[in-house]
Amino acid sequence: LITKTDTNPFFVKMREGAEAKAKELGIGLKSYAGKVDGDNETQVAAIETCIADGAKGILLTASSTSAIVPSVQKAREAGLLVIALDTPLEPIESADMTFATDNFLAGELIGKWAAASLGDKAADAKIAMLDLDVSQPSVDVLRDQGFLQGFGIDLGDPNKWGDETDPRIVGNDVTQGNEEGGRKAMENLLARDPEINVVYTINEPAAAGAYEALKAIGREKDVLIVSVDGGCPGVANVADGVIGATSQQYPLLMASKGIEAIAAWAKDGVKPQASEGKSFFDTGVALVTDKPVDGVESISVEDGRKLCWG
Amino acid sequence: MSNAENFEDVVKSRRDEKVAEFDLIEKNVFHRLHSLLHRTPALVPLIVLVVACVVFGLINANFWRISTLSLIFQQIGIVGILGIAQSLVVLTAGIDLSVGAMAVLTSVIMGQFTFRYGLPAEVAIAIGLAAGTMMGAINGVLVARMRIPPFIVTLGTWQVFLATNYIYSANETIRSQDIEANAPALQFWGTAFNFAGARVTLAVVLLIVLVAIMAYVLRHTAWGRHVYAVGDDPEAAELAGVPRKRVLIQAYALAGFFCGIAGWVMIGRFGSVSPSASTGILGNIQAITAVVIGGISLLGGRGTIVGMFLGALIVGVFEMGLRMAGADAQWTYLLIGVLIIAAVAIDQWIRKVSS
Amino acid sequence: MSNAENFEDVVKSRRDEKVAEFDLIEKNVFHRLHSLLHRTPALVPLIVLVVACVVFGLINANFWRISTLSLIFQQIGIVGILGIAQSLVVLTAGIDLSVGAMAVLTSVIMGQFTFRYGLPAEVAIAIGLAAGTMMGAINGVLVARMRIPPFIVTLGTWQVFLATNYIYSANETIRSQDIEANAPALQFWGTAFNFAGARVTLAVVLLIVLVAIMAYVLRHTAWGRHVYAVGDDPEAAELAGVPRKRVLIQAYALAGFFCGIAGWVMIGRFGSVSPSASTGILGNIQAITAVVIGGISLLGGRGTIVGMFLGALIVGVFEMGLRMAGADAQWTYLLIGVLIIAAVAIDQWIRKVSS
Amino acid sequence: MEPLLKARNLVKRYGRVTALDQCDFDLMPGEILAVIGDNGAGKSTLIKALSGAVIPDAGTMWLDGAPIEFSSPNDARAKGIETVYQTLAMSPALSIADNMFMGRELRRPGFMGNWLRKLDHKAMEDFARKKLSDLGLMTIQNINQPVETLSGGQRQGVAVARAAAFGSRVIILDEPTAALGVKESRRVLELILDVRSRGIPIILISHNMPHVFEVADRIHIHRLGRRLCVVDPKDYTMSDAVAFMTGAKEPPADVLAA
Amino acid sequence: MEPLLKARNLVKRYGRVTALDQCDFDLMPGEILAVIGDNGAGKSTLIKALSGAVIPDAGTMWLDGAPIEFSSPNDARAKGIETVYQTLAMSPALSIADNMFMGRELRRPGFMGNWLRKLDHKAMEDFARKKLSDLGLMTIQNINQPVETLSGGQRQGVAVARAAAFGSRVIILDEPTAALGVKESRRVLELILDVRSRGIPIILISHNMPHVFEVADRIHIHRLGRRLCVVDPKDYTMSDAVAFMTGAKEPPADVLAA
Ligand SMILES: Nc1ncnc2c1ncn2[C@@H]1O[C@H](COP(=O)(O)OP(=O)(O)OP(=O)(O)O)[C@@H](O)[C@H]1O
Ligand SMILES: Nc1ncnc2c1ncn2[C@@H]1O[C@H](COP(=O)(O)OP(=O)(O)OP(=O)(O)O)[C@@H](O)[C@H]1O
Ligand SMILES: [Mg+2]
Ligand SMILES: [Mg+2]
Repeated sequence: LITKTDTNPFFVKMREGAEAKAKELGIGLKSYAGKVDGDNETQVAAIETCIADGAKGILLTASSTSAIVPSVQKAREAGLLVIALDTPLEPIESADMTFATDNFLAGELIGKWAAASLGDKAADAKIAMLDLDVSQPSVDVLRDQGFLQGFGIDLGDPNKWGDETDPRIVGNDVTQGNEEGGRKAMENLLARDPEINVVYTINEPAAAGAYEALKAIGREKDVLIVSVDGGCPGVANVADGVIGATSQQYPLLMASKGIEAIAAWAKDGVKPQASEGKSFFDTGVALVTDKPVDGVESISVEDGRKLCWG
Repeated sequence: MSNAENFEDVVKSRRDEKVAEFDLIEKNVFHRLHSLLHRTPALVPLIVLVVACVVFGLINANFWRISTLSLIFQQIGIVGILGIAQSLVVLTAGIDLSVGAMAVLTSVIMGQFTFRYGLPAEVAIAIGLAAGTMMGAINGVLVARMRIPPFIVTLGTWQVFLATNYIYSANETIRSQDIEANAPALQFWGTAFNFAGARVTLAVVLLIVLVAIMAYVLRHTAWGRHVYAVGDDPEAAELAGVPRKRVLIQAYALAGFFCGIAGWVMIGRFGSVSPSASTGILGNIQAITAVVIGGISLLGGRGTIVGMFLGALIVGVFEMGLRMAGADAQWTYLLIGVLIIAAVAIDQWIRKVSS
Repeated sequence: MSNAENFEDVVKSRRDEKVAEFDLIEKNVFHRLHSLLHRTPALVPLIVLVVACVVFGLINANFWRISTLSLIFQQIGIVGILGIAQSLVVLTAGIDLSVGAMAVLTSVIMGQFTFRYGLPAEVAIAIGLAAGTMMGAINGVLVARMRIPPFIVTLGTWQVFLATNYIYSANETIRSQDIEANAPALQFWGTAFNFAGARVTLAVVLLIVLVAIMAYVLRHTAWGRHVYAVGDDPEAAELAGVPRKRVLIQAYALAGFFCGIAGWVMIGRFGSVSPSASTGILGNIQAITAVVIGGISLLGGRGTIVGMFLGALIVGVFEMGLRMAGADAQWTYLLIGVLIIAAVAIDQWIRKVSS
Repeated sequence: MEPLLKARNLVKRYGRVTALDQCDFDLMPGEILAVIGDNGAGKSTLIKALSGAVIPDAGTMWLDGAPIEFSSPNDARAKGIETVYQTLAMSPALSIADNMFMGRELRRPGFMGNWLRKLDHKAMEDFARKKLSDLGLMTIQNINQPVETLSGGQRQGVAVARAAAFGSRVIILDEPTAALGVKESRRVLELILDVRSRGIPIILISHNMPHVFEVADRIHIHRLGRRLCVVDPKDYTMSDAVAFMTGAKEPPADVLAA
Repeated sequence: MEPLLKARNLVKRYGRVTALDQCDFDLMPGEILAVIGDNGAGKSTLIKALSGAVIPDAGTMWLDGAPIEFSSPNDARAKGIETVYQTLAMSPALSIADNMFMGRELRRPGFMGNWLRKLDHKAMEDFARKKLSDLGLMTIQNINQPVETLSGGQRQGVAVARAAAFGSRVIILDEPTAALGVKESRRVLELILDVRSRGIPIILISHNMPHVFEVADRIHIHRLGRRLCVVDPKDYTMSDAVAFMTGAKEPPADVLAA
């Protein structure tokens, strides 16, 4: 199992899910992770190690979806089953199979929800975009652009955030996906425009940080924060009203599906099948909120709590 | 050639002559400023700072609002305290790459001891501070007794502490709401009060007090002088009777203690306890940046804590100013790089002209 | 007391006496080994390396397969070349935090000039190398002429180059397939051939050749000696007639050139051109780690390129060995942290005993 | 009479170089003992061993008849042995006063000193200024100047002043007048005689024969890493001493070291 | 006769300290000019200005009648002025041979040297060994020893050997014998006379009056940052010189500097 990093709880839970499943099936599992977001080099080295070590298959959440492809090809040539988890490779058929959530869709859901919650006020909303990193790794771009699409904002180049010209966007800032960065980025954007009333965040820790910044100036009640991930602390924050809505994803499911697929491949050479109508196996995404709006499907916090990870 | 024997007799009778005084005539205001700067080099970053504030204030009038300035102080709170820790180590001609990791790990220890083991928050805080001190002492012992270069020691312990932090915490965040309800002492330094119309947190007060205390300790106590001597020329210091190893270990341990305090302050600032705080990875570079912009020499023995504090402020002002001026994240990143160099270049230039 | 005038006459007649020879009697094998190590300190990392290989081989038999070893060489290719660049700078008592950023930016320049502007790949490569040299020269000019500390200069340019890289490339990756089809020269160093039953890439050969060339240059040319002298004591070097500034600028520029080569090699290794390659962020620490484990003093003037090469190998072996032993990521980081310290501790210990 | 400081069979090797080769040493109470020898004979290494700055590979030392083992210069200082090293051992960026009191700073009296451990900068500066004036180092214009801005001779003067002010059992001076002017050298010689009159013995390493013969009670002649002989300046001329030390003449058997 | 090296009204300030205060200087062709003065009088600063190591705040210098402005020691070296600084200016970690040839290394003849720019280590080592033997520095056992492992005197010997070997117009020696033994000092004096006999003038700073009076043709007496007077050693005694230099006696009007 090769994850992007192992400092993000999302991937930690993914690893725990994989370990549990592997134990159940009696499979040997070694896990590797990049050092920082976007760390392609360490992942390449990890794939090479797997090949050298005679592994049967690789579960990979690619840091750089296209840069990793040559290494993946090498692994497949060496007879390993390569399954992309969470993030599809580019092109998607570079991996034997992809178990993924659609990060763009996840962003779109919260975007739509936010727009619908605001109703008429959406036309003159003031939006803060709290992204991941200046290097703009692919999740970062997909979630960000998905949100804007859902909110109804022209994307400019969909492969890049920060090039939008819509005046409703106050600005983008980076958070490293944690509370620390979330707070500082929020403060910076508030200094630029204290009237911000919608906050997109890359994940729930960043959202929690942004909330602290708003609380410090007493505006936590009148700002809408949306996020992606659906980890248990995040869902609890939705319950507490810290976050308005979050798109929940299912790393445990991805990991255990992946392990099962590799077990099957090792046993009798069967490759897994894609979801109907898609080029990958969609493990799904669901909007968690206690304030459902018309036209956007969502599940309640109660349900979200049952499905959450971490 | 009888004078060969007694030429020294001339000087055998003591005459205490007056030494010529060569007082400079300080020609004009400009000249006076120069000689002032030369005598108090810590003023140079101060001037850079003032100029930066004026410029940013002209670009965006909001910059000069008292709330913006208070925000800058809050943002540099943690870097400032890590900078104190880093200054101590850098003054001994060392470098501490592990400061950020120690801070994050102590904050996790404080959180986990309260929530996992159910200890009172005050006890957990004490344990966290002790843990920080111990981690620092480990660095110190490796540097002083095993004679491993500080860069290597702290490069290694940085990775060790950071990995321990992730493994021990199982990457779990303790939520702000839970802490607020069950262990408000952890968030103590986040308490805000009103000051001159702006909300200021206790963390800001703490930072200023700590800077003042350490400035006193380094300038006015024997231990402080020993820290400088060890950094200046370790061999000479040892020959002159400074217990080099002991001073080194104490300096690193004290740095660890300050990292512990930084860990506590982090909880106050972010509300939650998060093992993946970016301070763990970036804290060291940020602290070193503050230290070097503040005029402390990485070769040891030269510079002041107050300089470091100004260095941290300069970075804080630049970041905030650029964001407010509307630069986007990538451009801000680029411009801060340029400004760091420019700030030090101006500093060097002023020193050269004035000398 | 007439002797006062002529006591020096005794030594006026020259007598060339033989100096007593105090050759050590080398007592036994152990003793001989020690004195050998003392004379050739570069052997110490070699021994650490061999021991590490044996241990990892015992843990996992696959480790000793020739293909695994060739893999290690491939994996350290980029760090090794960045390490050469870093060594040059560190020998002048500097530090270059921007090496990784320069490498990534040059690789992006090579890619974009080929694909965006449609230049022949060879021309784009030449432009990339020139750009790397120029970036290095900028560092050098700031350090030598503006007298800004190298740490600050390269901290600033690191951010500047990295941000430039993101902005210029618009975060776009150029895909491996496209490069293979249209500009295979970019992937030149990724070309593999068979050697003793394992596939080895040209990048490995390049690394070894570059290490050999630079070892020669530093040891056997006047310029190399000047680099050491400037790092050892800049003031003395200048008084002794070394053009300090020129040597500094050249060293930084050459380091930039090597970063350009590293950028080219990166394209060969990863197939694609990716502006978000983590070398941009981690390359500097990795290169510094190799340099310091390899025994080059961060204070300048002491150490060898071959030592750096062994340092890079040690890290490569540890990482591969731990991964193959099945340690998970955080445990791997933790153990590498411990091993970095241990490797240098052993080194120090051997040197101490033998002296 | 028992020697105050005694050493037997000291050995110190640096790689292939043997700096001390079974060297013996004796310092009698209250005497000025000069140590002379060629460059590289091992004089500095000898006194470094005596002052704890170098740990000899072999050999034994006694202070007042009791065997001693120093593991750092601080051990020797704690026993009252104060040394001016050839390299001076000063912190270049620190002030003259800081350097003089390094390791034995004065604290303010009362609360500030006892509780806040505040240094008494003023007292230290006054003391330092007085000691330097005694040595005739009047050209130093500012006692808070960093030592690195002093001329070579001024620096040496500060080091000598420090040792003379604090030594209580033995004072060791490694070429204390090498960089000093005529007037300043004279002051140092006076100081040496003055210290002896306080009953404190002195070890003086010097290449200046007239000075050595002027003040020394006995002369230890060092050659090729060992004590060649000890002579009385009243019995031998400078020419003899120089001849022994350079190997031009064999010393007579009665002064030859065992 | 025109002075070979001439300076007028040199001024150099360090903060509040005035190291050179309107100082004049003249060096005649082929002479040995001694510069004497108290510690801190400004002698080192003066010769640093003459050798390009310090850029004076004011004043003019001429070499062979042509005005010169040095911006680095290299400029001075290019004009044939070679200097031994009081701090010696050596790279501690490099070998003796490396240090001697620093900045003017010898290359191998033929392809290796011209094209691969390979140094001729052997030739340099042999040359260095020979020069050191000439100075009687026989206790140096290994020419590849790093300079930091040499004794103080050995180090000074290496620096003097370097200047003597390469100086072509003027050789400046700042206290070249301060740390040297009797034998080694004697060799340096011989060397100085030897250099003069080659027609190269020498500036010698020294606190050793007998040496100064033995070799100097003229003596420049420096006091409080300026040239007090220039005397002929044949006309004045050492006592006179010391008296002038310390201010005990006023020099007569005919030798007083303008
Ligand atoms: N740290 C060291 N490493 C290697 N060799 C050394 C070291 N220190 C001294 N030596 C060698 O030991 C010998 C004795 O040196 P020492 O400094 O004791 O001489 P000295 O008698 O004091 O000479 P001087 O009069 O020139 O000061 C010399 O040959 C010197 O090269
Ligand atoms: N870099 C510096 N910064 C400040 N003051 C300095 C500096 N260099 C020298 N001085 C001061 O200038 C004056 C002259 O110093 P200089 O070294 O020229 O004296 P000198 O005559 O060579 O003495 P000595 O005989 O002791 O070598 C001294 O008072 C010294 O303190
Ligand atoms: Mg000596
Ligand atoms: Mg001088």
